[in-house]
Amino acid sequence: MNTTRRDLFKFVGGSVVGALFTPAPWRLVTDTALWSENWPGIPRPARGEIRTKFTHCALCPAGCAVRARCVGDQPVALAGVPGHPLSHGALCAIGLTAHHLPYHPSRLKQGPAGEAAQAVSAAISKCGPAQHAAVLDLRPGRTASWTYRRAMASVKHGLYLAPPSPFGGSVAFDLHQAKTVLSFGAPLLDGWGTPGNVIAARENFRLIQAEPLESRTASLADLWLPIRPGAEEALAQAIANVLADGKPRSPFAAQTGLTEQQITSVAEELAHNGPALVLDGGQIPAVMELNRRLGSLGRTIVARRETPVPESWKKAAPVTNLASVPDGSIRVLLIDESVMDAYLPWSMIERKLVPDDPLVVTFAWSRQGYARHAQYVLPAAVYPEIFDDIPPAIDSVAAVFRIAAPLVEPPAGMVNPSEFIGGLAGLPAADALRQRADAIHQAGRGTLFTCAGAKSVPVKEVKPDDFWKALNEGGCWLDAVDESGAGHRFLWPANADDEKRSSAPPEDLPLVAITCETRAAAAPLSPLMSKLYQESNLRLAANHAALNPATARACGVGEGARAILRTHCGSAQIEVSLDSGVPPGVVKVAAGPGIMDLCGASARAQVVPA
Amino acid sequence: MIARYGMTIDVDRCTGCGACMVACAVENNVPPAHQGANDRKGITWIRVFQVNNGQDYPNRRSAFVPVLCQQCGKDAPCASVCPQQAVEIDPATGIVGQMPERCLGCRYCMAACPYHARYFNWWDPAWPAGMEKTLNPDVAPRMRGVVEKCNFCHGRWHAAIERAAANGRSIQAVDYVPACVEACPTGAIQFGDLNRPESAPARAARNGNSFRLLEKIGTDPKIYYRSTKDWVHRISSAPAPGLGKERSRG
Amino acid sequence: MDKEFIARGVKRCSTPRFLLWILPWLSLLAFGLYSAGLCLVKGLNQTNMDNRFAFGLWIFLDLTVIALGAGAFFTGFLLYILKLKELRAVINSAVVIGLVCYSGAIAVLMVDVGQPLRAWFTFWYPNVHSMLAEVTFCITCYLTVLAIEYLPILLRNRKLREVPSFLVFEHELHKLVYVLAGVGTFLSFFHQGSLGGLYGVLRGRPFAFREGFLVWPSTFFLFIVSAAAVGPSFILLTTWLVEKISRKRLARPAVLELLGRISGLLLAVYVLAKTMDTLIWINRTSPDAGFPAAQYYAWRPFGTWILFAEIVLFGLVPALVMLAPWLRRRTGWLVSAAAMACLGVALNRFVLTVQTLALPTLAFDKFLSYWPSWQETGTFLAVVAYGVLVYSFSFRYLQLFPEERELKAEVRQEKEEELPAMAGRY
Amino acid sequence: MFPWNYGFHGSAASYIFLGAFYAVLTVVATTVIFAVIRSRRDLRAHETEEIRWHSDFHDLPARDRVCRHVLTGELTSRECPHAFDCRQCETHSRLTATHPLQPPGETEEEIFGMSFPLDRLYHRGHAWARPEADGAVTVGLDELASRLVGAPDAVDLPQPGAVVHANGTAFRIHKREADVRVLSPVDGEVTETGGPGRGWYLKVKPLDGQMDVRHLLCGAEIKPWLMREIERLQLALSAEGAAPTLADGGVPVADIARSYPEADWDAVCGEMFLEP
Repeated sequence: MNTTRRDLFKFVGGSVVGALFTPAPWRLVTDTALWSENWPGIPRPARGEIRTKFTHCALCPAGCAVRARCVGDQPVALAGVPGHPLSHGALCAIGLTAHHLPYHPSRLKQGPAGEAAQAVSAAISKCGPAQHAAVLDLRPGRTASWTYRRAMASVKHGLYLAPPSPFGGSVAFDLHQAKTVLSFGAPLLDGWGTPGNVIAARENFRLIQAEPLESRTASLADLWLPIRPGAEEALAQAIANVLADGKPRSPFAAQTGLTEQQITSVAEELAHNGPALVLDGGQIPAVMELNRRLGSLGRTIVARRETPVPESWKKAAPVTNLASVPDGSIRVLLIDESVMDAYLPWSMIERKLVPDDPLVVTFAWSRQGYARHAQYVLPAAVYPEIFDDIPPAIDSVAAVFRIAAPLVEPPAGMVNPSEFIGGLAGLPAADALRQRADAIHQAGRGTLFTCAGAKSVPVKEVKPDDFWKALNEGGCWLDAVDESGAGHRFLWPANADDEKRSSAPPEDLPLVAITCETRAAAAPLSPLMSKLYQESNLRLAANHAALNPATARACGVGEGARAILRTHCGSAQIEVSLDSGVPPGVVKVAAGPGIMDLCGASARAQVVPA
Repeated sequence: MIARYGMTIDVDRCTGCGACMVACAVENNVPPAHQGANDRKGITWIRVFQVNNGQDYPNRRSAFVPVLCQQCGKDAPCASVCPQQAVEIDPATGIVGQMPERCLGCRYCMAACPYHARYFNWWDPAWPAGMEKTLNPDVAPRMRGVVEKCNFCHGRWHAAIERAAANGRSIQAVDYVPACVEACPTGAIQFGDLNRPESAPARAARNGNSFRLLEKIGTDPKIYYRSTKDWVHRISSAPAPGLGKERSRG
Repeated sequence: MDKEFIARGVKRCSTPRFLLWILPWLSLLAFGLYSAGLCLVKGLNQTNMDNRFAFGLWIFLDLTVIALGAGAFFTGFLLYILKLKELRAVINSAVVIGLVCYSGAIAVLMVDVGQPLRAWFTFWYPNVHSMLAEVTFCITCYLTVLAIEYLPILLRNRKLREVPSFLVFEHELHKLVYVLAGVGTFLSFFHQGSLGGLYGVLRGRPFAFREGFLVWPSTFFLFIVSAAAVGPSFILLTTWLVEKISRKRLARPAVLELLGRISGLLLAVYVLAKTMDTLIWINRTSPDAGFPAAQYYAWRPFGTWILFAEIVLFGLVPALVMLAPWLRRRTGWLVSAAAMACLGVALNRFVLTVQTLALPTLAFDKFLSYWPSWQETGTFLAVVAYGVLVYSFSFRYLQLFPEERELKAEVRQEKEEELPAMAGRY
Repeated sequence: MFPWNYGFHGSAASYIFLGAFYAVLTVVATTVIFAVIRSRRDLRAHETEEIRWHSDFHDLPARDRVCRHVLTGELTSRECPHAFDCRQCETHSRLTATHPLQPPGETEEEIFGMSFPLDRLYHRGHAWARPEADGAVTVGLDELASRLVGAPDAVDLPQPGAVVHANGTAFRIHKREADVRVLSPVDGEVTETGGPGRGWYLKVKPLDGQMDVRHLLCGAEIKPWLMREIERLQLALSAEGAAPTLADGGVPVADIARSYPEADWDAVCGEMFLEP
C-alpha cells in the first residue's frame, strides 16, 4: 500500500490526540515548573550534618559570644549566646553576617610577605637617631599586642603605638551601678561597649543624651538635649557651674544652645538621682571633671585589673599614645588593621611619619582601610578565620579573657601579623595565646564560663588543658571583681587632637560635618549588609550625607544630588539626601574610611555641588 | 491544636540596629543586593522604617518600626487575588504562605498588599563566589521573576514540627521562633500563638498600648505594635498629606 | 503586482507606496520587539517598575486597549443579536480592531509577568476567586473567538475565495457567526468587568476599593458600561481616521452617527453611574476604611482636577455632544467627541492603575513617582505598530468596509465635474 | 482546571467558573466543527458553484438585487430572496398566474440600437438561452455583453460533456485586466461549444427531458431590464473613472472596452456580469 501525505497528516493528528489521553503531556507540563524552579544560575544549598560551634566575635571590642550553626564545618548562621555573662545573648547586624566575610568580593588574597619583611628590616637599619620603627596596634591589650610590645622592645628604635584611649589606664564604666547617665554623643545604644550588657543595664538608669543630631541613642534616650555642634565641653562646664554655684555661667550656657533652665534641671538630676555617670565619645577633660564632681569615680567609673600575662612578657615596650609621638619621627610603621576598635583619621597618623619616604606596611583583610596609604599590604585573616583574643570592653568591670576561635580555616597565603612582627625580633608568637591562658590559670582567680552548658565554674577547679580546650570552644574567663580598685589613680585624658576645637571657624568652611555609622568604617561588612545600607535607608550608606533642607538650599544641592564635601584635610564626593531632622549648618555624613580621613568624628566642612 | 501565630513588636525598645533584617536574609537565603537595586527594588522580608513625628529639628522625634508581612487573619488582600493559588494560608498555623514555585510573577499580590510586605525578584539571585556555601540548607533560594515574602521562617517551623513529631508531641508555639525574633538584641520582637492567652502577642493584643497597622481596612493583622508614645500610634492610621514632606526613612 | 489580491472595484495605492507606508511601522515594531526581548531575556529589571510600583505602563496599556477593543464585541452584539443592520458597514473593521487590541494586550501581558513559562499555571491551578484568573480565562477564550470571527473576513479575500474549500467554509462559518457573536458578548461582559474588578477588590488600596454586588465590586459594572460606551466611539474614530488617510468614503455618515448615538447614550449612563459610585465611595467606602477621601487628592500632581476631567470634561461633555443630533451631524464635533470619550476612558484606566499605586497606604509611606524605561515604552510602541500593520494589511487585501464600492459610485456621481479622482493612499 | 489537579477546590465557585469556561469552549468548538462538517458536505455535493453565486449575490449592492417584477413596474420595491432563481419563487408564479406576461407591443428587436431577438430568453447575467428544435438550448452572450467585451482576449469554454448549472459559471471571458465568468442561464450538459470565428456559445442538453426557464427574462420584460442595465453601465463606467458619454442614453458603441481605455475594466465587467 502507498501512503499519501494525507495519511501522514491523519497519523500525526491521531497520535497527538491520542497522546493527550496519556499522562505524559500533563506530567511534562507540570515538570516545566520544577525545571524553572531551579535553573542553572541558582545555587543549591549544601546539605550535611548540623553542628553547633561557639566562639567570640572579633569585629569590635565588645567581643560578643557567638553560637554558629554549621553544616559540616561550614557556618551557615551566627547567633548570640543566651545567658552569657557579658554579651547576654545579643549580637549586632555586623556580627550576625560575619560568616560571609571570608567570601567578601573585595577581600585580599595574597601579598608580598617576604619582600615586605626585607624592606622593613632594611628600613629599620636606616633609622636615624630620633626616628622610630613603630607598630600601630588598633586593638591594644590583646595577646598579640603583648607580642608586638615584646618585639618592639628588642627591635632597634622600636616603638609600640596605641590609639588615644580614655584615662590611659584600664578603666571600666559600670552601667549597672548608674542611676542617671549623661552621654555626650556616646553611641550608647548603637554599638557602645558591649551591646548586650548596655541593653541589660538599660532598664535601671535614666539616659540623658546631649548631642547635636538625633542619633539612634538620642531617639531612644529618656531625654535628648539638642546642643550645638561642638558645644559638649561648654555644656559640661555649664553643668559643673550649676553643681558648683547653683547656676550656669553665662558664656557656656549660651554656647550650648540650651536654656539655663534645661541645664539646671539636668544638673540637679545628676546630683540628686545618683549614682551618676557622664560619658563622652572623645575625651573631654571637662567631662572627667564633671564625673569627679559627681563622685562617679570608684562607683560608676572603676579600675579594672589587667588580665594576667606570663612574667617573661613583662620586659616589653611601653604603650605609647599615638598622639604623644613627635611629628615626623616614624620611619617604619607597621599597622595591624586585621582587627580594629576604631578607625583613626589617616591625617593623625601621617603627621607622625618622616617626610622622606617612610615605609608603611599594613596587615589588612581588604584594600579599603590604611592599605590605600601603604607601600606593602599583607593579607590578614579575617574573623571568623582569625585566632586571636579580645580584650575586655569598656563596660566590662572585671578583666576577661576570651578567644575568637576560628570557625573556618583561613585560606593559604594569609600573613599572621604577630608572627610577622614577632619574627622581626625572632620571637616565636605561635603559642602566645596558650602561654597567656596558662598564666591566667596559674593566677587562679575568677571563673570559667562555658557556652555549651551556659554554666560558670571557678578556674581553680579546671585543669589547665581543659581550661585551654574550653577557651577554644567559646569559653570565657571572668576575673573576680576586686574591691581595691577604688584607690586607682585616674589619669586625665591628654588634651588630644587640637584642630577639632580650633576656636575661630574659617569662613570658607561654614558647616560642621558630623560623622555617623563610624562602626561601619572600622569593621568589615558582609555583602548582605546591603539590606541596611542599600535595599533600605535604615542606615546612611558610606559617603551619603543628610542635610537640613534649608542648609542644602544654601549650598545649592537637592535631594539625591551628588556633591563635594570639603574639609581642611581634603574633599570627597557625597550623595545628598534632605532631612529636616538634621540641625541647620550641619552635614550628617556616613563614615567610610575616606570620610573618616576627611572629618574624623567631626570637622568644619563645606558642601558644594559636584 | 490549631495555632494562630502572631507577633508583638515593642517600638519603644527597637534601636533600629537592623539585626532582624540581616538575620532574616541569612535564614531565608535572600541574596545580597544587585548593584542596581535600591530601597524599592531590594528584597527585605522584614524592613525597619525610621518614622518620626513629622516635626523639624529640634522637635523631631524618631522611632523605628519593623514592618514584615502582617499575616492578615481575615480576607488577606494578597491571597484572594492570586490567579493561581500561589498564596496559601495554612489553616494549622494561620501563616500566609507564598509558593514561589507556583508564582508566575504577575505581581498582582504586591499591588494588593497595603503593607508593601511582598518583594519581587527583579534579578537572578547572585552570591559572591564562595558565599553560596553559607546558604541555609532548610530553605530553597528563589529564582528571578517570582514574588516572595515573610512566612514566619517556614523552614524553622518545619524543623520544629519534625522535632515535636520525633518527641511525640504536637507542636507548641514555643517550639520555634523566627530568625528576626531570635536576632533582636533588645527583645523588642516577640513571637507566639495568639490562641494561647499567655503568649506574648496574645497579651499584647489585650494591651492598651498596642495597635496594628491599618486596622480599619479589616484585614485583622497578626502583628501587634506597642508604644507608649502617642505620636507613634498615629502610624497605625491612614497617611496624612499635611505631613506629606519627609515622614520617614528606611 | 498584488492586484489580484485586492478586491474588485476598490482602489488601493501602488505596492511601493504601501511598502513606504508600512516601513516606519515595521522598524518601530522591530525596535519594540528588541526591547521586549531584553525584558524577557534579562528580566524585568529592565523596566522602571519596582516593588512599590508593581504595575506600570503595560497594565495601563492593557486596560485601555481592551476597553477600546470592546467595539468588536459590542458592534457584533448590536448587529447579530439586536439586528442593527446598518452596522454591517463597520463590523469587519470592528473585528480586526478587536483582534489587534486583544492579541496586543495578551502579548504585553506575557512580557509583563516574571515567569512567562508559567503563564499556563493560571489555567492549571486557577484560583476562581481571583479577578485576574477571570480575566485570563475570558481574554484567551475571546481572542480565540475573535480569531474565528476573523477567518471569514480573511477567506473572503479575492484570491483565497477562488479555493473552493475556503469559499465553502467561509460561507458556512458566516452562517454561524451569530453564535460566536453571542459567545463573544458573554465573554466580553465578564472580562471587561473583571478588569474593572481587578482594582475594585483591592481592600488594601482604599483608593481603588469599591463595594459592590455579589462577588463583583462596582468597578466591575462601570468597566462594562464604559467599555461598551467607548468601543463604538473608537470604531467611529478609526473609520474616520482611515477615511482621512486613505482619502475614501468608507461608511455612510448615518452609520457613524448611529455609532455616535449609541456611544453617547451609553456614555451618559456611565457618567451617571460613575458619579453615583464616586459619591458613595467618598462618603462611605473610603472613610469606613479609615481613609478620608480628601487626602487622595492632596498629593500633587493628582488633584481633584483629575476627577473633574475624568467625569465631566471627558465624560459628560462628549456624551452630550454625541446625544445632540445637530452636533452629531457635524463630523468635526462627532469625531472630536468620540476622541474625547476614548481619552476619558483611558484617563479612567490611568487613574485606576497608576494613581492607585502612587498613593501611599501606610502613614510613613511617601507619594511615589514612576516613569517607564525605554524598554517599557518600546514594548508599548511595538503593540501600536503591530496594530497599525495588521490593520493596514487587512484594509488593503480584505473587505473591511463592504459599502466602500457603492459609496465610490455615489461619490463619483456627486462630484461629476470635480477634478479627477485622487489615487488613495492605500 | 481538572478535579485531579493539585490544589483543586471543589467549591461551588469553582464549579460555576469552570462550568462556564468549559461551556464556552464546547460552544465555540461545536460551531467550528459544525461549519467544517457542513462545508465538507457541500464540497461533496458539488454545491460550490451555487454557494459561490449565493455569496456573490449577497455581495451585490442592494439596487442590483431587485426583483424582475420591480423592473416591469408590477411591484414598487422588492429584493430578490432567491438569488434570481424564480423557479422556486412563489411570488413569481403567483404574479405570472394573475396577469400573464404581455407579448411585446410590436415585434421590434432593436433596443437602443442593440438587437435583442425575441426568440430567446435572457438571463440577468447577460447570457441568452435559445431553445432549439432538438430540445437542446443554445447559450450565448447578449448584445450588451458582447459590446462590453468586444473582441475578448480569451475565453475558456467548458469541455463538451461538462455540466453547467443555472447561475453557475457557463464560461470565463478575459478582456484587458478584466477576468469575469458568465453565469449560465440553464442547467444541462454541454454537447457542443463555439470557438474563435464561430462565435462564443454553448449547446446545452437538458439533463431531464425538458428545460425549466421560468427564471429567464423574455418578451416585454427585456426592455425595462435593459434600460436599467444601461443605467448601471453608465454608473459603473463613471465610477471607474470613464467620461460620461451614455448620460443621454445613447447607443453603446461596438467595443465599449476600447472606447474607455482609462476605466477599470475589471470592475465594470464585474458590475455588469454580477460578479462583485
